[in-house]
Amino acid sequence: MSEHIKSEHVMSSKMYYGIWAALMCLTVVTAAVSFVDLGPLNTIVALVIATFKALLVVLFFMHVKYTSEKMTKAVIVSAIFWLFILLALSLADYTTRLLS
Amino acid sequence: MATAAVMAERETYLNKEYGIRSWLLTTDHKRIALLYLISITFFFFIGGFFALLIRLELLTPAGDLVQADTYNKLFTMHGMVMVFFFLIPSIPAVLGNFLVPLMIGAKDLAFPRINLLSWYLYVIAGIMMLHSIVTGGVDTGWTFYTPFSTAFSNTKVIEAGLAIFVSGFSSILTGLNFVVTIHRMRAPGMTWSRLPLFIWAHYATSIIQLLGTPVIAITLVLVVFERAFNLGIFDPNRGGDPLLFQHLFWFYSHPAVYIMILPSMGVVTEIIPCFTRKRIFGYKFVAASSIGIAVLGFLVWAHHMFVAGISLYSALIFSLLSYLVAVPSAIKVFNWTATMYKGSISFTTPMLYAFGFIGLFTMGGLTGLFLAALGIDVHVTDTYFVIAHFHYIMVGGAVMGYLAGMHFWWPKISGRMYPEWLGKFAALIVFLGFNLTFFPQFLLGYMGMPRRYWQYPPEFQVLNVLSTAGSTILAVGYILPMIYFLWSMRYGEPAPDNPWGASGLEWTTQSPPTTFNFEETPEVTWEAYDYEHIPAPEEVPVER
Amino acid sequence: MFDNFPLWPTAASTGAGNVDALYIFLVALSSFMCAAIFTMIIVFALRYRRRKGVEAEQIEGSTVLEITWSAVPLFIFLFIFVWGAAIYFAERTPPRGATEVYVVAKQWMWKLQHPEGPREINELHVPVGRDVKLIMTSQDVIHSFYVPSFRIKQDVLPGRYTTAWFRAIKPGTYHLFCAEYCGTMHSGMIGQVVVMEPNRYEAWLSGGGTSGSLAANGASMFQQLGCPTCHRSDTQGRGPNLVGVFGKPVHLEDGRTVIADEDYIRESIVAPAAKIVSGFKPIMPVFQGLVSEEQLNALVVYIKSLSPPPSGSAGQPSGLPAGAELQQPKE
Amino acid sequence: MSDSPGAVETQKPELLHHFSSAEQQRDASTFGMWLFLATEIMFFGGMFCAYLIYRYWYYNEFAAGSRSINIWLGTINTAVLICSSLTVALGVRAAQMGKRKLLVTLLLITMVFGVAFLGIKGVEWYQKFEEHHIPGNSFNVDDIIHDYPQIHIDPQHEQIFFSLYFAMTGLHALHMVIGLGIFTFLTYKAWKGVYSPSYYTPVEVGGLYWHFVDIVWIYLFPLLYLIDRKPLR
Repeated sequence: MSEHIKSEHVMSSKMYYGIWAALMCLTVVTAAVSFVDLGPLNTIVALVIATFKALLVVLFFMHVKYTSEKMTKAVIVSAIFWLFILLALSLADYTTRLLS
Repeated sequence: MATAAVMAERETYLNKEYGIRSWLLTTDHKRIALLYLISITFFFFIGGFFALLIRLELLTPAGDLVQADTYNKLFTMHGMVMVFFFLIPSIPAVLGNFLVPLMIGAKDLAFPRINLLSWYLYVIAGIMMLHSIVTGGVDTGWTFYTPFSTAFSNTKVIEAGLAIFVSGFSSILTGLNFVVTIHRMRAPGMTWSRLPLFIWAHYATSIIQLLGTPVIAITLVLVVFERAFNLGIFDPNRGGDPLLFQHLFWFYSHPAVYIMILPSMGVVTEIIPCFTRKRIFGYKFVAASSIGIAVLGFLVWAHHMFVAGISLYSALIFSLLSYLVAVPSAIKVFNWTATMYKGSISFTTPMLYAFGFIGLFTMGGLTGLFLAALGIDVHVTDTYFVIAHFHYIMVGGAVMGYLAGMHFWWPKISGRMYPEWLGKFAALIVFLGFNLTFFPQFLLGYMGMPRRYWQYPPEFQVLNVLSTAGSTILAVGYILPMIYFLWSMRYGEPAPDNPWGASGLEWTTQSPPTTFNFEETPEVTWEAYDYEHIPAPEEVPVER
Repeated sequence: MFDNFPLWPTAASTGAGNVDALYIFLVALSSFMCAAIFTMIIVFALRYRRRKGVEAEQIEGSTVLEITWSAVPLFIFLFIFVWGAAIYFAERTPPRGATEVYVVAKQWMWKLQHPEGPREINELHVPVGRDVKLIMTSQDVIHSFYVPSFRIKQDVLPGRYTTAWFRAIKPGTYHLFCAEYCGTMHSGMIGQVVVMEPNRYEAWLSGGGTSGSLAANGASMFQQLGCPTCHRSDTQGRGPNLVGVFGKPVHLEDGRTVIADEDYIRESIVAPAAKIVSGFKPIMPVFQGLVSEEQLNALVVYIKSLSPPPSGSAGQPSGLPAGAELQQPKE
Repeated sequence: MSDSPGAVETQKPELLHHFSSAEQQRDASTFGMWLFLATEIMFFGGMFCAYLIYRYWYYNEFAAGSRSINIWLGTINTAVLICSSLTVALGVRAAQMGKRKLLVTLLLITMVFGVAFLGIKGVEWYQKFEEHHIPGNSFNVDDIIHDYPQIHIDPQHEQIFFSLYFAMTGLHALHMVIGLGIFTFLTYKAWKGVYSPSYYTPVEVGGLYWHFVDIVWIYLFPLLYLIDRKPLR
């Protein structure tokens, strides 16, 4: 069970405040950008910002960046992969219905 | 077996504490397994009772035994009870619960209290289901297809949906417990490549439970919302799409078949090496095929929808992917067969069930090829061909595996031996009864008899009579083991610690085990299925 | 050749033989696989049964064997896939010029209407040798149109059309089943398909109490509902001119282009504002609930009849002058 | 924190019998929570799938429905949740360092943010209630149709948007309520001094759950509130 030893990383509170500030800024940015007409890019920008925010939360607030535990990352990746399966294969039906 | 006297005095998980509280508040995985055993057996006989009524109704072409509405409720509740309250918890929650910690050399599952919680959730769900049955039943089919379930049925859809929602949580928590336990609680030396394949199968099963079950949970929540608040998410008359419901439903319900069959495969993979006295042929491939089935099983769901109105192109994709998932199943069958080559084979009850499993699963799997072939699926889907196919997998496969496992580990669970000749007799009855019940249904299906028919054209009668006759034989075959298992608990010969001369850590501890499973944490230094170094039982009867 | 085989539904359509051929192939393949595996198991079980003094021989496994018995089945599976897909493709692609029969399913009844006019309930008469395309919709829940002898099955959904087609090759009376569970009398939602020689079919047609062709019924509905007030056959209407619209691309107000197929016309009647034709206002009333499924079918057929059959260059060029609208049934 | 595995443990009360070390127990708990969060992703995933498909079909209705939701309340709520995530993260840090009072304070502040979120959510829902935008028998979107004469809005399709809006925000709010329950328990235990630098797993695991609920909202916010806010042509 030696694989289970890990040191707990205590992050500095400055780091937490920094992440928090970034998240707040991104929230304002995403709300503001939605009022600008970028065509189909609006959705993409909104989702990219959301994903970036989620990454900040996962990596820092949830300590994934500092964990020595490989399984955590594996769990996250597989959950996202399965979600992708659900969305992609469902859409495979919906996007091709009009073709036939 | 001269150890009987010694056995009687040993402290075991069964006699450590007495009283109802010591059972209802236990966190011992072995006691929880027994709680599950009792509850799923109860539901198995309820579901079986519905099945017999269905078969009796179909004895004649006319709808003469029960009313049409009653018949519709019978097949609906047969499906719901058997799928969600028997098959899905069957092997994982009973044998898995009992054996996963024992096999990996742990004292318990990682989260014993969550384990107990999952049993209570199951019981709550079961009570809700029973309540919905006695207060009127459900008539949507276990598939809950919209808009019938949301806007047309006037039965207890909401309550049954919520019951399945709650039972889903029970299933998720069991899977979660297994994954964490297998990752974190293995005894020293129990590396991934030394794990029994039963554990690999349960690991794969748990992945499906974790990632599939929440999808049906949310789908049923949306159905309940739609019905309760008059929404239109899945109702085409209100802008919704019934096919979306079907996509979400089958995203879970197709992999759910693998929740039922994978643990059975795991059981059979333990039994065959034991009674051939051999290492399993191709350990790595059998292990990998379990994971392969779990992953590929998620990519094929829409093959239930080839005539439902999905696009031609997605039907092609899903048909192709369906064939991929057949490959790992084939690998398993070939490896089991190859394991027997140059073995030293004995014909015990568990082995007979394992033979039965391979035969019936092979037939179930091969008929799956018919259904994945688009052109044939159009003709046979929603007919008795499908009924026969999935009963070959779910009853011929999963239930045979479950019975095989119950017989194999019963000495460990109860500390008693069952009467071997009765066991063999029952195995034979089950096999014959099963084939007589379900094989005629393949023929009925290709002839065109649709499923869920209360009455049918007279030319289908002969085959239906055969099927009904088979079902009564099958019922006897299922009642027999229950009787002699109960009998053996009191009168059976005390079981030695390792009656079969089997490998695996569970056989190194006493029968039945103590509460903490092992005197001290075992240290594993040997590979799985190390039968070269384990004497067969006649030579050394008890200790390893 | 299987007509007298009691475990086999009659093969009464052009597609049935193809399905049966693949079925026979799969039965043969499965029987062979079962026989091979079961024989091996039985032979091993007997040959290597436990005997005193004979030890099992430990074998690790064999990667070559594993790869073989993964790859070989995979290739066989791919072959089956291609074969099955080819049949499906043919089943899903109605030939041009097929006779179009409209089917409305409801709990628990099939209502069918021929283009020549006759309506039938739970019965469908068709002549031998004619391509028949079924255009189906449901009034309530999901049903499924299943004729075992034709080897066709197609779910029938509320709110949209699904299609199936067949060409009968053998006179006789065949089962029509509902194959998707639809409530109490699901098993009573059965009927028959009567395949007749062409001359007898003509006799049947002329004998039946015909109430005018589907298109004619549609035309009178069109008048009754007051549609021509806006959908004029010139360019002055408040709604698009419907002549020649069917099967053509339609430019919508929101910039999209859709093909004016049955579903589009249907939607334009029941929910007109969903796809507004470019240049028109969403002023058409909603007809949902005001017209029955049968009336809707008649209207769709009528509007289709305003377009020449798909035989080449008869339609208007797509770059029309602004006057000669190629506009939509966005009434 | 560096007990060698297999060594005889001095049995601490918080170490359950079946674990061989505190390390193992801690790892099991966090791993278990991550697995649970994976199931939660799929749970919300089912709704995201429905959302995606109907948004693709009924874009006009989704856009108009989105515009009718109060973006200020949504943005403020996003900020509130982010602040609560910060206090949770700082709380875990306080637990790691054994600062009991700080931990209790931060947990309480988190709960205040959580309640504030639900309160604002309630205000938002109440507005929708007054506008008859709650799906069901009294559903009425004539006001939205009136506001956007230039695009076509089908009331039934609009109802699907609002059905999904309420299902998604409602189930998210339910997760918040459960989170508040967990945090009440954690606060009580922290106040009793149960957690120490060598045992604070429950705080960490509860924190993971809270952050996850925050992440769900991070996606719900653009998907429900920001579909189409650009000026109409």
